[in-house]
Order: sequence, then C-alpha cells, then structure tokens
Amino acid sequence: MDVFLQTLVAGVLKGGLYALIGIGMTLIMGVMGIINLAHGQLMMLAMYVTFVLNTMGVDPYFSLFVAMPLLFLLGVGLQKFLLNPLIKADTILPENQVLMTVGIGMALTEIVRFGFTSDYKYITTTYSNETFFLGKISFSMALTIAFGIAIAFTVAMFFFLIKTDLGRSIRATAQDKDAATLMGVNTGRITVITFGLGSALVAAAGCLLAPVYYIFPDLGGPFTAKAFIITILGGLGSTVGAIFGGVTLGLAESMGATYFGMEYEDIIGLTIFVLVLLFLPGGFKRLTKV
Amino acid sequence: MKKNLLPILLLAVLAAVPLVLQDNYYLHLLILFLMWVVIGSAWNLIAGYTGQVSFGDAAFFGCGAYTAGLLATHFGVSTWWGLALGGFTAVAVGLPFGWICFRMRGAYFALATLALNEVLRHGATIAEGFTGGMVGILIMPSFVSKIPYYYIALALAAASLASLQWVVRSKPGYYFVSIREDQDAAESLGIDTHLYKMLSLAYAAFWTGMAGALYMNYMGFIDPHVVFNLHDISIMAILVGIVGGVGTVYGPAVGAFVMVTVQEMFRSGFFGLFKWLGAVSGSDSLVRVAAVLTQAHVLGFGLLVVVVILFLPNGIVGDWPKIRKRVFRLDAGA
Amino acid sequence: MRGMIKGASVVAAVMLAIGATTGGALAADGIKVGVLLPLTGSQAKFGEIEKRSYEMAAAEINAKGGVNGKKIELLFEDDTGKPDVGRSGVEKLISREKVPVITGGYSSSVTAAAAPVAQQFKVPFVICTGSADDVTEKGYDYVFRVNPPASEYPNAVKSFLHEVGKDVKTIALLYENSAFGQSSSKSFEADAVALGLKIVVKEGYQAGAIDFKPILTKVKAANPDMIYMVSYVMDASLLMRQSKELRINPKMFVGGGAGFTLPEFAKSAGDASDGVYSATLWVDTLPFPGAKEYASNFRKKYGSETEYHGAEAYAAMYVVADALKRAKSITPRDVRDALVKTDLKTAFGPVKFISYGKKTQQNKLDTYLVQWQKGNLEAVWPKSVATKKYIYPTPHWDKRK
Amino acid sequence: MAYFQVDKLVKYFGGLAAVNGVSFEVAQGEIFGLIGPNGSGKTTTFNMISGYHRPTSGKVFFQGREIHRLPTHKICHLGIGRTFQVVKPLGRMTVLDNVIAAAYSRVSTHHKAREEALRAIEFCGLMPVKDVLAKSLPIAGRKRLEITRAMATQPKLLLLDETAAGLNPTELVEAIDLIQKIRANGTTIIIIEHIMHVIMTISDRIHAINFGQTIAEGTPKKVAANQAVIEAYLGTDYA
Amino acid sequence: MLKVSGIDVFYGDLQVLWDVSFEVRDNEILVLVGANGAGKSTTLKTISGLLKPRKGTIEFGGVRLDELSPDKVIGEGVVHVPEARRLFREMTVEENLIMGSLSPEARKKRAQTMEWVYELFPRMKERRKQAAGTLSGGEQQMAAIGRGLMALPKVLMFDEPSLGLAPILVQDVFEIVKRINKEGVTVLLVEQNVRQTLAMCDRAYVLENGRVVLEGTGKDLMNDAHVKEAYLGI
Repeated sequence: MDVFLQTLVAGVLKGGLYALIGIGMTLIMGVMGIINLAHGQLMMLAMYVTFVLNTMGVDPYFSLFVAMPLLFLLGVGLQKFLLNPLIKADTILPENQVLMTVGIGMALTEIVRFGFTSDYKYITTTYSNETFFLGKISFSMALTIAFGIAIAFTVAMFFFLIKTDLGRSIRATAQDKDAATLMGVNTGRITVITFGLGSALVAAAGCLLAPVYYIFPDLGGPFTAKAFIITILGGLGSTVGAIFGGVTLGLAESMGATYFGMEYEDIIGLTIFVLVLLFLPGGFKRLTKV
Repeated sequence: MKKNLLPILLLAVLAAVPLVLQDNYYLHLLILFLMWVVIGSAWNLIAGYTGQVSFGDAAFFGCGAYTAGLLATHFGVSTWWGLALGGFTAVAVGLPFGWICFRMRGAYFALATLALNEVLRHGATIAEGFTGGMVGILIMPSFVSKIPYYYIALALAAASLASLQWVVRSKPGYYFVSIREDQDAAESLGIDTHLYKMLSLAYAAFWTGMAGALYMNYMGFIDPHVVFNLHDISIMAILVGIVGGVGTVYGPAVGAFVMVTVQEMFRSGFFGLFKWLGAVSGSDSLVRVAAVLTQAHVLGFGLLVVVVILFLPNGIVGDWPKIRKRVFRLDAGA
Repeated sequence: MRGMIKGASVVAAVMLAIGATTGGALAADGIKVGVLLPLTGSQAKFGEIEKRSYEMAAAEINAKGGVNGKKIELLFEDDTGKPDVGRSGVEKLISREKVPVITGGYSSSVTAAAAPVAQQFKVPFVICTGSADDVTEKGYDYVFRVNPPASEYPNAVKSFLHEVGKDVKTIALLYENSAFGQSSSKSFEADAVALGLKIVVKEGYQAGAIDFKPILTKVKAANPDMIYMVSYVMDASLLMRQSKELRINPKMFVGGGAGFTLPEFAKSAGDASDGVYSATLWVDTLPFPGAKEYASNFRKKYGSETEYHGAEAYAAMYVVADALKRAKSITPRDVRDALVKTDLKTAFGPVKFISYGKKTQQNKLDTYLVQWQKGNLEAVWPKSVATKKYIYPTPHWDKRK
Repeated sequence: MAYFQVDKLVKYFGGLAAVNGVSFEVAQGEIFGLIGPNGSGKTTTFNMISGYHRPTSGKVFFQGREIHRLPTHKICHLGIGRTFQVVKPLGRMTVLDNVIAAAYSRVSTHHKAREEALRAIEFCGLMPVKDVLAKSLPIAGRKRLEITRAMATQPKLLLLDETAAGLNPTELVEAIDLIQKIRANGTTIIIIEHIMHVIMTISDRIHAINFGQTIAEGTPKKVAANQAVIEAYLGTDYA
Repeated sequence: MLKVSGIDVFYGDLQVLWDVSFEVRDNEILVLVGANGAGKSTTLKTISGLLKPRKGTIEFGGVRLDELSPDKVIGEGVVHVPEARRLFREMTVEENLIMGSLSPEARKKRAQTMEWVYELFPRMKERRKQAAGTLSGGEQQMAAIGRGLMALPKVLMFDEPSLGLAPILVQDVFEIVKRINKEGVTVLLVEQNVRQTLAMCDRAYVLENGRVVLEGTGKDLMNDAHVKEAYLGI
C-alpha cells in the first residue's frame, strides 16, 4: 500500500509540472494547428536563464519574473519572423512549419551549448533536498511547491482564456480563424501572442523544474515529446485537458515504473499517445467538453 | 532518351572514381553520400511524392541494420545477408504500422512515425539478451579496402534511383502524387488511397532498411542510439530531402551531396582550410575561427534548416529557377 | 538540372583541391599522433579534459627533447560522440594524415567502431577510455587498451564485500541503459551471484529521468543491504537526493564508477552524497609516479579539476611516446611491435599489454573504492592506498546531523 | 430492377439530418437532374452514392448490386465517376497527368493510360492546355478538368456536381454541349445544378429535394410547375 | 456612403471579380443577387478586408477600406455576418456575442448592446450559457446576427442568412433584417433567395461570373426579363 501511495504521490506531483509544460503546447497547437517541436528547447532555455540568475543569487522562483517575459519575447520573435512567413510559402510539404520548429530547436540547443558547453549545470537551494512526511509518504518540498505554482498558473490561464477579451480572442482564433478575423481579431497578432504565451508558460515550468532537476543543452527533446503527448491526451487548446493530460502521463509513467520497470517509462507514454490518437482523437476534451 | 543521358554519364563518372581517387577519406565520404542518396530518395517517395511526411525513417534504417547485425550474432551468418533481408524486415515492421496509422493525417502521421522509432529504440535497448542492448553489435568488416563498399553503395544508390524513376513514371507514381495533391479526388479516380499509401511506405521502408544493412556492414558497429537516432537519421533524411527538393527524382541525391559535404565541412573546419590558412599566414585568429566553426557544426545544421525552409521551401532542385534568377541578378548587380 | 550538376562538380573540385593542399601541409619534421576524442556534443566535457591531458603530456615530452629529437605533434579528430563520425575521423587520420599511431577513444560505441578500422589498416590504436569489453576480445593485434574494461570496474567492490561487508546479503542494482551501464551491471550481477549474494531489485532506466521515486520506493520495500548504481553524474545525484527523501537506509550506497566520483555529484547532491562509495580507476593520491604532479599541474594550467579520464589520457600519451621512442622506425608496423613490449610506469599505474581470459593486448589494473566523507572524496580501499578509513555501515539518514 | 437506384437514404451529421429518406431511380442513358436550395442535401446524397459517406440508413443499387458499403475507389471501378462542386484539381500535376492518373483505373501500362487520357482530353476539348499545371487553370478549365478526369475512368454513370456554377454564358453553352455529348456517348448522368435554364434544358427528369427530403419528381416542366418546388427554391413571396 | 469602385479580386492566380462597382446608400437595404459562384461572397469578403483587391477602391465615409486590415474595417462600423454563420462552436452564446464587441467603442457599450440584442432575440437570452455548436440552425443564425450587431455596425453585411433554414425561419430572418434596418443600420445583403429579397430590398445589383450585369430597384429587377429567366422564371 505504501508503495502504491508513494507512487501515486510521485506521479501526481510530476503531473502538475507536466501540465504546465503541456499547456503552452496545447495553446500553440490549438491556435496555429502546428506542432511546436522546439517546445522543450524553449524550456531548456528558461532553465539556463534561471541558472544564470541563480549564480547571481536570485532564487529560482523569483527568476520566473525574468524568464517568463524573456521567453515571451523570444516566442513572439520566432513566430513573427520565422513561422508566420511560412504560411504564405507555396510548397509541397504542408509540414514546413513543423520542420521549421525542428530547426529552431536544434539551433537553440547548439547556441546554448556554445555558451555553456555540454556540462551539467544544477541549482541547489535550501529546499532542493527538503522533504516532509504525511504518514509514511514523503513529499519533496520543491516538487510540492512546483506543483502548487503549476496548478496556480494553469488555473490562471484558464480564467484568462475564459474571462478576458484577449483570452476569448485566442480561443476564437483556434476555433475559426476567418470568423475571428471578421470579428475584428487581428489573428496574425494572436498567433504571435499565443506563441509568446506558450513559450512563457513552458519557461515557468523550466524555472520550477530547475531546483529539482539539472540543466544541460540536450534536455529539450524528451520534454517536447512529453508536452506533445499531454496535448494529445488533453485535447487541443484545452487548459483543463492539459491538467488531465499532465497528471495522466505523470501517473502512467510512475505506475509503469513501479509495476513494470523503469525502463518502460517512455514506452508507456508513447503507447498511450498512439492509443489516444487512434481511439480517442480529440483527447479528454472530447469526454469533458471543456 | 536524352533525358536519361545525364544520370548515366554521372553514374559512369562515379563508377570511375575509385580508379582515379585512391584516397580512403574521400571514398568514405562518397560512401556516406551514396547511402544518403538511398535514404533520402526513399524518404522523398513517401513524403515528397505521396505527401505522408515521416519523422521516423530511423525506425526502418534501424530494422535493416539490426537484421544484418542479429543474423551475424545469432546465426553466425554473414552480415551481407542483411542486404538481402534487411529491406524486407523494415517492410514487415512498416506495413502493420502503416495499416494502423495511415488513418491519421498530416502531422499526426508524422508524429506516429516518430513514436514508432522511439518504441523500437527503447525496445532494442531493453531487449539486451537479444540485441545486445546499448553495448551494441560489433562485427569485423569483410573488406579492408573501401572499394568494394563503394561499389555496393553505388549499386544500391543507382538501383534506388532507377527504381524511383521507374515508380514515379508508372501507375503507382501517378497514384502517389494524386494522393498528395488531393486525397478525396484520388479516391474518386478509383485510387485505393490506403493501399497505395501502404505501398509507398513499403517502398520507403525497403530502401531505408537496405541502407541500414549497408551501414551495419560498412561501419561494423551499431547500437540502438546510433541507428534509431532521431537527429542523425530521421531528421538528416528529411534535410537531405528538403535541401535537395521534395517531389523531384534527383533532389535527394543533390541534397545528400550537399548535406554530407556541409556536415564534413563544419566538422573538419572547412576541410582544414582555416587551419591551413592559419598555419600559412601565421595568424592565430584564423585558427580560432576554425575551432569555433568546428564547435558550431550542429548549430550550422540547425540554421541551415531554418534558412532553407525560409528561402528555398522547395529545395535546390525544386527552386533551381529561383536560385538561378537570384544568382544572375547578383551577377548583374556586381 | 544540367547547370546544377555543373555547380556540384565545381564544388567537388574545390573540395578536392582544398583537401589536397591541406593534407600534407602540416608535415613538419615532427611525429604526427592522431587523437580521436569527442570535442563537441554531449560528451565534450570529458573530451576536453582528455584533450588537455594529452596536450599537457605532449608538451612535457617535447620539452624534454621529444621522441629522439623529434617533436610530437597531436592531430585531434572530433568524433562528436557518434560512431560514424568517429570512423570518418579515423579514416582521415590514417589515409590523409598518414599517422603512425592513433590514440584516444572516449565512448564505448565510437571506440568499437574505430577499432576495426585501425585493425584493418594496420595502424596501432591505443585506447585510453572506451571500456566496452569486446573491443579487446576480438583478437585485434593493432588495438591496445590502457584502461580496464567495464566488467572490471567493480573488482574493488568485490574485495571490499569479501573482507569488510560480510553482512551484506542482498543487493539492489540500478543502472543506466547505456553501453557502460548495461555491461558493467551485467558483470557485477554475475560477480555478486558468485559471491552468494542475492539481487533483490534489478532495474535499468533511461538516462535523464526526472523522478526515480517509483523504483526507489520499490527498492525501499525490498530493503537491500547494499544499493549498487551505475549512473552518470546527474542521475547519480538525483538518485541520492531522492534516496534521502525516501529515507532508504542500506548498509552501503555504491556507485559503479562514471558519475559518482565527480565533484559535481557531491555539489549537486549536497549532504545526500555523504558516505556514498564509488568504484574508480584512479585518484590522485595513488602512489604512482607523477600522479600527484599531474593533478596539480593540470589544476595550475587549466584552473579546473581533472579526474580519472584525464589520467587515462595523460598516461596513454606517455605510452605512445614510449613506444615511438623504442620503435625501429616510425611506421605503424614498428610502432605496433614496440607497443607490444610496453612496460611503463605511468601516472595512471603500470602499463603492460597482456592477454588474459578472452582479452588480448589489454592492460590489467587494480580498481579502487572511494568514499565521500564530509564533501571530500577519500580513497578507502584497498587499505594499501587508503587516505581515510572507510565508514561502514553508512549511518541512517535520520541519525545524521 | 432499375439501372441505378437510391432507396430511402438517410444521413445524420451529429444530431442533424442532412438527408432524410431520399429515394429515386435512374434509367440507363438518362440525364437525371437533382435540384434543391443550398444546404438541402444534394451533395451529401452524391457523397453517399460515391462512397465518401456511409449512409446512416438506406441503400444504393447500381446494376442490381448493393454499393453503399463499398469504398469510394471500388465504386469508381464499378463505373461510377463523379466531379466535385468545389473543384479538386491535382494542382501540381499537368492537366495531362491529372487525366493519366484517372485513366490508370482502367489500364495499367503508361502507354495505354496516356492514350486513354489523350482521348478523354480530346473529347472534352482540353487539348490546348494539356501541358499546363492544373492549379493555373481558370475556373471553367478546372470544371472541365473535373469532367475530363471523371470521363477517363470510363464511367457508365457520371455524377456531375454544379458543373455550370461560375461559368460565363459562352462557357455555359460549351458545358451543356459537353454534357450532351457525354450522354450521346452512352453514359448515364445525374446532375446537380443551380442554374435553372441549364438543368431544365438538359434533364430528362428532375428530382427536387429540400431539407433532405423529396419534394417533387418528374419532367422539368412538371417539377417547375410544382408549388413546393417554387416555394423551396425561390422562396415564398414575401409580403 | 459605401462605394465600391472597379475592383478586381483574385484567389491566388484565379480571378473571381472583374471590375465590380456599386454603392450602398445611407440606411437602405441593398441586395447582391446571383448564382452560386458568381462572386457575391467574394465581394463581401473583399469589403471586410479578408481579401485585397488588386485593382480598384472601396470607400466608406471618406476612408479607404481596401487599405485597412479586417480589424480596422470593423472599427469603421462595417460588419460582416459570414455565410454559414461561422459561430465559435465551443464558446457559449454570450461569449460569441462578446466576441462581436472587441472594438474599443463597442466594448464600452457592451452591456447595453447585449441587452438590446437580447431584446431583439429573447431566445438568445434563454440560451446564453449554452455552447453555440449545440444551437439549432435558426438559433445559430440569430446568434450570428446578434454577434454582428454587438459591433455597433453602421453597415451590416449578411451573407446568405437564409441558407439551410426552413421557410418559416427564413421569413423570421428577413423580418429581423428589416427591423435592424429600421433601427438605422444600413444593410448589404447577399442572397440566392431571389424573389423574397428583391421584394424586401430598396435596390439590388445582379452579379454574374464575377461581374455586375444589372442594377435597379427591387421591383424593376423583379420585372426584368433576364432576371426572370435566370433566377425567377422557369
């Protein structure tokens, strides 16, 4: 029972972070209909920002206030100058934008490698190694804080999308771009803002992950994959779906690691991904209608 | 007939290369180039002609390589059997996959291929007893000289290009392009789109698997990370296709040449040009430039992707008229 | 189309021309030694340490008159950590640069791909780090290895268990799914079974996991006497941090080489690293000639710490130079013959290429056990080289200050 | 049994019925018009006949055979060709290649396919533009290409979906001529058309639907006089 | 007040409008009629800025609309209720209405306008928390019109509002259009439902193959021989 509960807690805590990673991707995919294969790389970049700030004595949680705006601007720039121009390009492969994100991801990784080498960087804080216990179940302090902040961000995002004109415009663009244009939404600007927002959100995830994980240029790829699986699980453009997707993936990985073996962790994620694509296209969103 | 003259001429030149060029280093690069011609052309058929972009070519490449390697480790037969069977193993993996996943369209299919590759990679890593896991498979290459490998690679490349040319000019080729252009219209013209997508996938898997088997034989070493590699195989295959020109017969061949050259150029600091210049001129900064360039070779790759997609979305062959116009205009300006 | 081919052939011609002019250009009157290392890519950190060690050793040798008056000139080839690129590098060294001897070889896979090339072209290859067992089990007579193969890393652990940790009966075995992790965990498992120990948990994992709690929870439930981990530095640190979080209390935590000896491990894991043992191949306190000097010179020259990989490279350079000195002529064949007769005391330990078991031309070395004590890495086993006494069993987490 | 028959076809999308119990029969050699206002279910009916949509219920028979469960390509092979209301040219192929791709449904060598294709192109009058990329054709050319392609599959029954829409008067006359030529060639035709005088001129019989249901059937004259048709099609007089 | 002068419009390489000119006068109901594919929807899309004319100008109250992006056009008070409603299906009715009032001015009066819209369409008030995708066809049309009204339009352009509606609902829709017009909104209507629209409009233009072929008052056109043959007579 303890083993089960500990696994459950581990999975849910990890899932909260995953949700935050996924929500940026789900927004971008929902609005632009493209898969951003540089998503994890953006997170990696934010982690380096956190790292640099940390060497200057800034706590990782405060670096949220720097990393998020920075990555927002970067996302805006990428969308504006590299991705938007492709919409008009006449080419055989409609996946050009996706391939572009691959290129962007590679370039980001290598630029970082250039500046920081491949060495592992890490951030140790007073709470990095702290734990508290509920009964026999241990909770990592840093992961629990991260979980709390991640959920707070996700909820804030939810209300932003539901309650503000900008949020509604983003949702409207995702649902029907032309109609949104007719309502006076500058959809070009919306895609740019959305990419910025998605980048800022994944940057937040990076800041939260930094104290419990470590930092190296190649860490983006696996997280891009996770973000994508979460998005497919949750359904495009759905914040609530991203929470479901994140926690489901976190739980599946943890349970799989405990009861199958840790080497199957990634295979489990991939299998869920293919199964959902085949049998539940639209993800959880289709079940919950949110 | 005149159309075929140029490729035949080129083939003759390539066939004569080892007689003139005894340099193993260049032969090695040429073998890699020829291998990429095979992989790039195969990718081009499924992505460029049929319009089903694959992000998981490494899956088929790895199947071919592991077929060859496992035959050697488990049955003690020559890895050359891989060249006979590797392609078919890749097809055997590809067909059921395609049967299930071709109901997804566009980017979703692309990501399913990526997932296939990841599953195979993890599988090959975990199934240590069978595949040797990450320790990999090491064999003694059959030939000391590169020349036999060169001719085998050349034969594969020529055969794959010839088959590609034949395919695109026959019924399946027309059907593939029809599917790419408009799947609904294709259906109404009596095309079993699912079947023909599978055929296209089978073709691509076959040749990619063959290239994998060649790799095993030539390199003498594989492990899951080497052959089921997203960046080094799958993305490289896409780059070869895009840089050369998707949906053109010779595009990937041009792409393979450019990519192998560029890769080696960055890795070796423009073939030691800067180092040499530095040594000759005695300037340290040139040596440093060479060092920086070498360090940045993957970065160069990434930027190349960005630039090519932005400015040459149809590749060198596809956008050749555009390039020529630009270059001429530049000439005029200068 | 036609124009394009014309363009391509021009590029090819230029390429050839550049290659032709640069190839022999550096042939001064020195002796060229090829070095294959990962200088970019994810393994570049160690490639860099090894490169610096090679350069340091070569500078020392050249300062003392070089090889019979000729200076050693190092030609580095970047393998980027990828076997095919590594192979290109070796091909280039052999056929373009015509080097009489190659050394280096960091990752197992690159080394495995490069060794047959050296063998086929009959150019001696002195491996300094690549540890996959089978590279020296193929009977290659032009391949030499200075470092012990992966399967021998835990030898010191075995003798420690035999003499001190007699009450260790059950073991949990966690390893990264890499060539090194898989092969060394396999051989450790065989050794442990031979010692009559019971493996209660055996789990591989993909490097880079965020959360090891699921398997650690399982380990905790199995309550082993010893946890043996083959992990790279950051996974190692996470494993220890999370073991602490979960209050897992075996009698000893042992790292199987790789990440557990690096300073980053201790810094990143913090107090969770205290008391952790690790197998290692070298520490600078070992009584080998030049070991201390090497470490301190390295620190002086580059301002950073070296570790066993660097010592391997440093020693390999001396081994190569020694063979070049003794060789009848500077041809691959004669250098190889000289290498066979190597008997040299190096900073990394004595080097002699012998055959044992299935292995040929393999240097046989002891391995050591180190332990983190109050943030310092101390050699604790065998007793003959110990700098501090081992702390055994490791105190329970709750009982630490 | 009729040459071609549609029996109580029903198609629901979500909860809404797009087609709700349409039945008709077409005799061999006939030109059969299908009319109705926008959104009345005409194209959905075509989509069910040609296999793009599986009917929610109801059946389709062709030459005595049930075909409503067959995939689109099989239906094509049985001899039912179609054009699309929203034209679907294979844009980056030449006109000739478009038609060759279609001709391959009957022959398998390149030589024969090309021959067949050229014959269809000749028949439909696209010879002057045969080497032009399909995407650069103007709308009339695209409509004609749709027909040419369908003809190259050698259909016994041809479904034409708003072939005349967007054509100017000259082009209209040409289109009507072509349709009549196709019929004279022995092909049965079902045609959806909005332009009244076109459909009234060429149809032998007309079937009118609205809201997915049949409202009238008969000769053009009879249907044109039908009050339900006038109301549905032209709107009730607004007083 | 809205003046379209000699516009040529292309989809890629494909020309769909040739030299189209017409004007909409203050507070009238103007109808564009024509067959499928005649270019009616294209004309509306060009006015609202979704498409750019290669030639010609569009002027409204002294402002060149053809030089503005769609969001600026709506700011000028020219609002387009698109064909097939195009509601945001996953948003509630109320959210759809809010989406209509994004321009700064409309925003300020959002609450008021919404009251007005609910007055016009009491059904919408009942359904305001319901996802737009779950509404019936007629209700969706109401919501789409309401959404257009939320922008406080000076000119409201309707693209086939009767599409797919039962005759009784079609009548309702036209009733509403007339009512909106009476409240002071100029209406530009595109319809296939020729007889009814010609009966209710002030003036009309006939489009054929991307060209204006006829213009006149609704009555005149109803009696025109060509119109009779092509659209009314059988």
